[in-house]
Amino acid sequence: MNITLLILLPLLTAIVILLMQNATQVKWVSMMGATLQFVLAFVLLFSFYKERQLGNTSQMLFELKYNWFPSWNISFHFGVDGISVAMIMLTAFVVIAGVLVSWNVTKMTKEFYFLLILLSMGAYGFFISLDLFILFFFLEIAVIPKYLLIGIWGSGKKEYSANKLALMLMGGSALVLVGLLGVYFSASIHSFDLITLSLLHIPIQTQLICFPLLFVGFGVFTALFPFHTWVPDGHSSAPTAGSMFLAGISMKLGGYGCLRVATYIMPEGAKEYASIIILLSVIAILYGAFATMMQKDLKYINAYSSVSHCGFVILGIGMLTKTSIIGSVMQMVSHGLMTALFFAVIGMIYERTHTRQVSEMGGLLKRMPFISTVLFIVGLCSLGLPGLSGFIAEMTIFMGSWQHPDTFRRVATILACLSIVVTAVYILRAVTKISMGPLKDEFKNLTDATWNEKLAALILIAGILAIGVAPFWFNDLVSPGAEIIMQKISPITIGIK
Amino acid sequence: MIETLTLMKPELIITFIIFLLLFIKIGKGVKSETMLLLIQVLLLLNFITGFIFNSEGNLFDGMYQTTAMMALQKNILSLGIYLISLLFASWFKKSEHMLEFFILMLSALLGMFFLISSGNLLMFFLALELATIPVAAMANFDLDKKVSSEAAMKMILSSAFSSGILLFGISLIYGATGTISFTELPLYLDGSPLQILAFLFLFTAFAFKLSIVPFHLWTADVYEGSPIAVTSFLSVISKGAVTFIFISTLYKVFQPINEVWYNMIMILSIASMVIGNLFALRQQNIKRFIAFSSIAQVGFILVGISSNSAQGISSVVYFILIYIFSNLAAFGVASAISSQTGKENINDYKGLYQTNPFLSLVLVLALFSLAGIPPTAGFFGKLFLLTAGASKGSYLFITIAALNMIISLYYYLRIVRAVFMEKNEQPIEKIEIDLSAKFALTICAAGIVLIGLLSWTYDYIQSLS
Amino acid sequence: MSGSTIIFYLLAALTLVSGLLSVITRIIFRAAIYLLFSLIGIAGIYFWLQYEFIAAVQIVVYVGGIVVLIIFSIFLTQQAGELLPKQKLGRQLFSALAAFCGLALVMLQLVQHTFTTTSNTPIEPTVANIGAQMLGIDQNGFALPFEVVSILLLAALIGCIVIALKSKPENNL
Amino acid sequence: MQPGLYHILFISTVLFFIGVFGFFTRRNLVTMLMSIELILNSVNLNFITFNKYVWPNKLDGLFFTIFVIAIAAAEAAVAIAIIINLYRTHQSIDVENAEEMKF
Amino acid sequence: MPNVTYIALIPLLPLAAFLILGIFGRKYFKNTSGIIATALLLISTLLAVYTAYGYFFEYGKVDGIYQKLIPLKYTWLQFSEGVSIDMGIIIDPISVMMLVVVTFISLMVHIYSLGYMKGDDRFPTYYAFLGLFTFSMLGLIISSNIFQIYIFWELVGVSSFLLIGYYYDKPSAVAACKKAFIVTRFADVGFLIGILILSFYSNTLDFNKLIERLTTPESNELKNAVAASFLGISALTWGLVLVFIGGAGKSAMFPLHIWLPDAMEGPTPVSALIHAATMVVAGVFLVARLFPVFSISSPNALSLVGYVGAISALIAAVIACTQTDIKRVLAYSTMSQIGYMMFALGVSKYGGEDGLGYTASMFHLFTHAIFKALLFLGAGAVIHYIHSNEMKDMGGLRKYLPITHITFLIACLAISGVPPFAGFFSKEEILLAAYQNNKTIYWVALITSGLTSFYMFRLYFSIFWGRTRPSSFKRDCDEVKGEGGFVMMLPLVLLAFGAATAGFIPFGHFISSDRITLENKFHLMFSISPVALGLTGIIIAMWMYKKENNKPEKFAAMSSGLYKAAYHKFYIDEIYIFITQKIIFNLIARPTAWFDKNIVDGMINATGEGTKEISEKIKTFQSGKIQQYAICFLVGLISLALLFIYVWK
Repeated sequence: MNITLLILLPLLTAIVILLMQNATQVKWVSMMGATLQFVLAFVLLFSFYKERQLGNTSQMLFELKYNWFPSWNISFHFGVDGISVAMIMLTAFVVIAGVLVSWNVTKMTKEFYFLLILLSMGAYGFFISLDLFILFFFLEIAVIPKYLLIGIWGSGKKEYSANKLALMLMGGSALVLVGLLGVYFSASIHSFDLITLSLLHIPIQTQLICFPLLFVGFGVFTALFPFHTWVPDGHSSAPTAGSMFLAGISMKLGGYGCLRVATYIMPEGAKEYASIIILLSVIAILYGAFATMMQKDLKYINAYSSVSHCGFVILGIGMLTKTSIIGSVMQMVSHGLMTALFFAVIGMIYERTHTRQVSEMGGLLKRMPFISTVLFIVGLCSLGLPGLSGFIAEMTIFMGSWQHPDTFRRVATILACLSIVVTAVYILRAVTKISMGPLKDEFKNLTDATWNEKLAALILIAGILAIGVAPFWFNDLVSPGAEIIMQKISPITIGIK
Repeated sequence: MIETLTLMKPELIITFIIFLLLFIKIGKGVKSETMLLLIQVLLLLNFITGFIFNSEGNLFDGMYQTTAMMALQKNILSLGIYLISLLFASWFKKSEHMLEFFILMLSALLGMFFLISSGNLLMFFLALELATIPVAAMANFDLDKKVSSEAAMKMILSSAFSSGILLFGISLIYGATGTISFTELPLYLDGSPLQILAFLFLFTAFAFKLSIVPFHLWTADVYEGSPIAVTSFLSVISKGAVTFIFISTLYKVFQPINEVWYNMIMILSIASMVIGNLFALRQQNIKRFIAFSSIAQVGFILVGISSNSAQGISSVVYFILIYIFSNLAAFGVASAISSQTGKENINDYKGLYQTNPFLSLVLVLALFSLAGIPPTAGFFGKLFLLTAGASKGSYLFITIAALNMIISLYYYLRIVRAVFMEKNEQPIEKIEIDLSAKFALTICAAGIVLIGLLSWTYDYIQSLS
Repeated sequence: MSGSTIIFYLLAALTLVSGLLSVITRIIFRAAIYLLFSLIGIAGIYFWLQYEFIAAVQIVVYVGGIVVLIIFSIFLTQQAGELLPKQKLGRQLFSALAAFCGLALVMLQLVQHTFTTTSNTPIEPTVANIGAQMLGIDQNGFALPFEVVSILLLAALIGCIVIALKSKPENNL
Repeated sequence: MQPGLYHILFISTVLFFIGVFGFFTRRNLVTMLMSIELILNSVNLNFITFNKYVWPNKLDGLFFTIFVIAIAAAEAAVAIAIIINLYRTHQSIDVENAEEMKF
Repeated sequence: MPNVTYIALIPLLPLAAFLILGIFGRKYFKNTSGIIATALLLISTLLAVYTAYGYFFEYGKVDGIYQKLIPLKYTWLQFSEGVSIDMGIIIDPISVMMLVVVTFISLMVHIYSLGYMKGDDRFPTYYAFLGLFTFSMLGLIISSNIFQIYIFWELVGVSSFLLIGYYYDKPSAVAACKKAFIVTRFADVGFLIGILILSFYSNTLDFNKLIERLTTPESNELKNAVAASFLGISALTWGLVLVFIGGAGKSAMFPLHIWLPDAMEGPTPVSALIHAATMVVAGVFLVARLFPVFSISSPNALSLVGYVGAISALIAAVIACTQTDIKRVLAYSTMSQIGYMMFALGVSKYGGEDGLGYTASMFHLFTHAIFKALLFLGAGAVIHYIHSNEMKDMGGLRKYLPITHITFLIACLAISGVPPFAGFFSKEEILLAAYQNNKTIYWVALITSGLTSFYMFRLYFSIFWGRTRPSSFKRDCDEVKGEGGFVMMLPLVLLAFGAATAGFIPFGHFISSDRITLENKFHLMFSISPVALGLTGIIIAMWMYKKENNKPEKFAAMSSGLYKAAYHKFYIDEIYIFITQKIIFNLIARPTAWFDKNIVDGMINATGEGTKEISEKIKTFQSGKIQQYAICFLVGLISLALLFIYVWK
């Protein structure tokens, strides 16, 4: 299949949205666009499997290359491997759910959906790019819609949050840019092409400079400690779909970048800085978890827990074993689905109760069994219940991390393991407080989820269960991609069993 | 003779237009709308003829030289002038000295053409003055406004001062090398202290015209006080022209001492970005704001220039092309608003999107382009500048440049925030925009979106440099 | 010490002293006159250097043109005899310091530099030579700059007319 | 001692910085203009000197001087026009009164 | 070996019940959900019994050894070469035994709940949760992979959480379910890390391979695992101890037992199923599953198991003597009995007669499941009748609840170890094993045994004898139809039958540490002392509680310190609260949040503010004075000149 469709389709949808006259039309057009994206993602998945089954073992499938800026050696080079397919699936899931839960947006509907779809385009483009320039291009495309989504449709101190988010993310991408330029000029062929670069040897001095630049740059996107502070503010101020996209998709851009760009093309750098990465990620995991315990606002809870969960992504990458890398991809997808669902539920609750303070809620299970059940599911997924995706991802990361006999990594793994207790504590506190206990008087007349909300939740739950119950297909999908990354790393990684 | 005509075609056409306007002025009695239309058509023709009958060569013993690249640069400036004639139509129509204004502007343009084509220091100096003195007069064209005359005064005095310094530098160079020809100069440059000193004196003139920190101080005041058309002329056309000659002078004439100027440019580039950004942060007046932001932009241009390679030239030219569209779009919107409401304060822009979606979108597009956000062309422009600059391998320099993009993003977003997010009790009412202005804004918007995505524009420039 | 040397030093003294006085005197009219003397001194140096043509141009354009223009503008804008406002002492000191540093720097470089004199045959700066080159378009011709300057003067003229000759004095403020 | 290149260069440089000093300290716009004229004249002197003593084979310096004089005239004219206009709007040609725009 | 893949149906049927009732129950099966779930479970039970029959009597034994059969195995998640989570079924004596126990008890509870939960709002949800639990528990039992067991381990945890919190509008229930989940979760982290350690050294997650590799003395895996050490303890021991911590959490061993008494907030049938008969013995099961490794490769870890078990048994028994909530008494009794099972394992050795403890532990697990379920269901009948859990609201109920009374009595006798009831036989074996191997534990066990019969009969007499308290139940209970009808009584009777007769099963014949048949030997002389002690306990209880009197108060006053401490559960809850609230919450979480808000975020904000501040500071450069601009110009020029001429050549 032609994977540029993944970019063209959202683009087309966005253009059509601009031409629409009223809000209803806009909604349906975006719904249709999102559905088509969803279908397309599945088509991609199945054709990917088919290709692989037919014995196509090339690193990237469906490769396409058009020259763009030949003088800089920049080209539209697209292609997917299992990791990208996984991320594309995630995006498609989150997009359709995001469109569904935003059904009630009344303020500037057209612009809202336009930005949502634009954001999805950025994400798809990012995940299929094999040219680092294009990748960077799409990375930045995805930033400004977020700014506007938060700033216009957000709540609370939205302007502050929007600014903070945009500036920190742009700061991250500035570092990425410098790193990319360093790589571009240090390789023997000046190229942005990922595949070309992966075949070249990048001098170690460059790696030592550029790896941290790239890793921290992408790390800002994925809430690397201590650059995570945009996460709580950004998420809490964003409108529901905004938070979903932010946490579900855009934080994953960073993780994907750390893995696919930083680690893949600069394995020596990765190895050199592994301890620091692990340290930071463990700090993020525990620190995020403990900070979550103190939060009172639901969105803050989820945002801080995202910091903690995304720490696992980084941990998995930092551990540099095949299993841990697979785990980290799984964690990205899992966290994307889960946190999107969590934000969707928070949005639903907020729309009804008009509060996000956990302490002001109680007993919602009685009036909103569906929403509360979803809340339970998402909470359980977050705390890593088997059968849901979070468990699979975390366990894979732990198993992968543990493969190092080195004590430092062992200790890091154990500390990371401990976070699942803390997670259980804050998730249960929040979930039980909200949905259990006596029903408050002011909530006597609340209604349960509407069709669109139910559909959105069910789609995301389906994704969570698909990974949680049957992880093997996912593992098979991601594993060859991780294998290739490992082949680049393993010759120089010492001490991995 | 024919050769002279074709080689000097751009200058001759401009001269022709100047004299045509002069005769019309003497004849008098034409309505200003018709007049403006005529001028716009003439400028469009000028722009179009820039594409045809281009040839390369030297005239007057190398005093005048032209290449395809120079023709392109001139054409970029012609395009800018054409857009200016469209964008500020309402201001022109109100002004009673429209013809004089255009005569002056075209003289300045002629000066810039000669500047680009100059082949020795004398031509360079004269062209620079021709490109400056009329602009100072133009800055005073809001005759009744105090700020306008203040701006004109600041401009003429400081540029005279800078010319003095420039001339002193030229005289030293002349004394040390015995030549003023660009082709001979590199043969005699050996980097002796006196030459470096002379070069610095010369360099500061460029720095002054380009508003490079610390020679930038006049910029903001002049931009703020001048009529908006002049401000945009200064910030786009002048800056573009001077950048073009600056880069070719550095690369060709001062190539023997490139280590000196590389370091110098690095320092000044960082200074310009930082200071420009820091000042832009706190500006309320939109013109003044753009002035400081353009200082920061110059810092970026310097990054590209520092690369000392063909990529450097093409990325700079490409950036200027994009910069013309972006900055003119921003000025166009600002002018549309200020000419109808007199509001130039950023706070007045609050809630603009509710009443003027078209203007807001163009403005935001322009700001995004200036900030370097994809998919606008500014992204590519800035990125290529940085890429060109990075070829020297100075990570610190590039990192500082890249981080400065964040500060600049902050203040560009401030306007975006005002336009889209903040509430206003009395937003600016619906503004009627001239058809021509609307057309020009649309062209700008299209340019902002397309130039980046259509990669052949860059490749074309690259093929010339 | 020959007579020409004495004349030179006299001219130098005239130029510098009146130049200095022109920037420090507090009576504006005197400043203009000192400027005039200084310019004449420079013209004298041109004569001394045997560049008669340029000396003549100097006297005609500067003394006959620019200084008159300046005096004219002084009459327009200033009540004669009024003392010029004094600049702050700090500014004066700092300016003097900066100027002196610049002077020292430039002089140091000039003195340390050995100018390599050309050995080619000199061209006499006669009026005929100058005129031929001024309008020549081939080697050593300066026709193009001449044209450029003419356009510049035209533009300056138009600019001056528009700015200085305001048509609606009632809007004056 | 026969006066030569360095003597005249000294004169011109000193004159240049006298002009610069004047430009820095004079508050009256017309006197500032006069300082500019001093600066330009010092440059002219430079050109002529170099032409005479160092590069007599061509007349580049001399022509430079001629053109600088022309430019100086044009510049002065425009500057004076502007100053006069400023005087009309501000009722003063003190530079300290024309600093409405700052920061 | 015949095709026994149908075993997969045993857990899947309850899962089906969960899914059907969970998704459609509220809409379509409002009233019939109980029947559906029970019917599905009945099939499971029959299949389980059929399997047990087939395994024990037909194909299980080859050459005198019961085989570990793996009829089904799918790779579920491949981590690396050789290390994968497999979803499989292992069939060996203990799993078959557990299959029977779990399905049977669960079936009883299902039937019982038809009456007990009748009319409840969330009837379908209740059965759905029961289905989920049964599925998870069965999955846990038949796990062939240590990670698989962890998965189901977590799932039983969550179903327990859901069922404890079933009455979700009761704040105490909410608190209890949270507590149960978090405490067991904490222990599970230990389990998880233990798995990581074991899997790393054995390079497999498969039980069979793991046990084989870690028990073969010449294998490299074992050598590595023993050689690597941390804090002077070998990695293998660490791994096993951590795994045991997981088991201890689930099995409510001291000091991780605090969740169990609170878990009684759930519906009583749930307590019977989960917190008495099945889930809480998962820890014992886990240790039994890994018993060869414990026993052969790390006796230290095993003795830790023994001591923890013994301490838990004693402490729980002491606390049970002082509690007044009948379900809490039963909860502590459960803890105490599990302690028995645990230390029975701890004192056992691998193979032959020395492995008696293992057999005894499993035997006790089996009998305990029956009589403890019976006790809970009986207590449930009482509570159902009285609508209270407190002993002081009860008394003299034997007249009102005759069947319950009889069955309860049987259960009490069983737990007290009075022959010939089931508990007698299993406890006897445990004591014997302890006597043979570890005298300390033996004495502790003996005392506990006396205490057990005391508190059980204290309970029994308080409920069924003494003065009736009409005020407490006449008011709203007299209209309730007696003992809850057939559906509630049938399980009681069946279980009572089991409690009375299960002891005669020759358990060693089926289950032993090395899976070779063990001949049952009965030591009459040895059993005198525990039985005597038990009877003494009964008599004291009768003396104190049969008639209403003030002896208990006196007695309590006499031993005030101990009594008070025991009544307050030895303040363990308070210690936990101190640690969680004061230390973790106030000393870690709060400072973390503060740090984040003020330092990390503050730094980011300060960058922004600082930039603004600087921009405000330097604004004077742009003074509007053109002369100043020119000075800057010149100064800039001069500095650049100095820099490039003299400094940076």
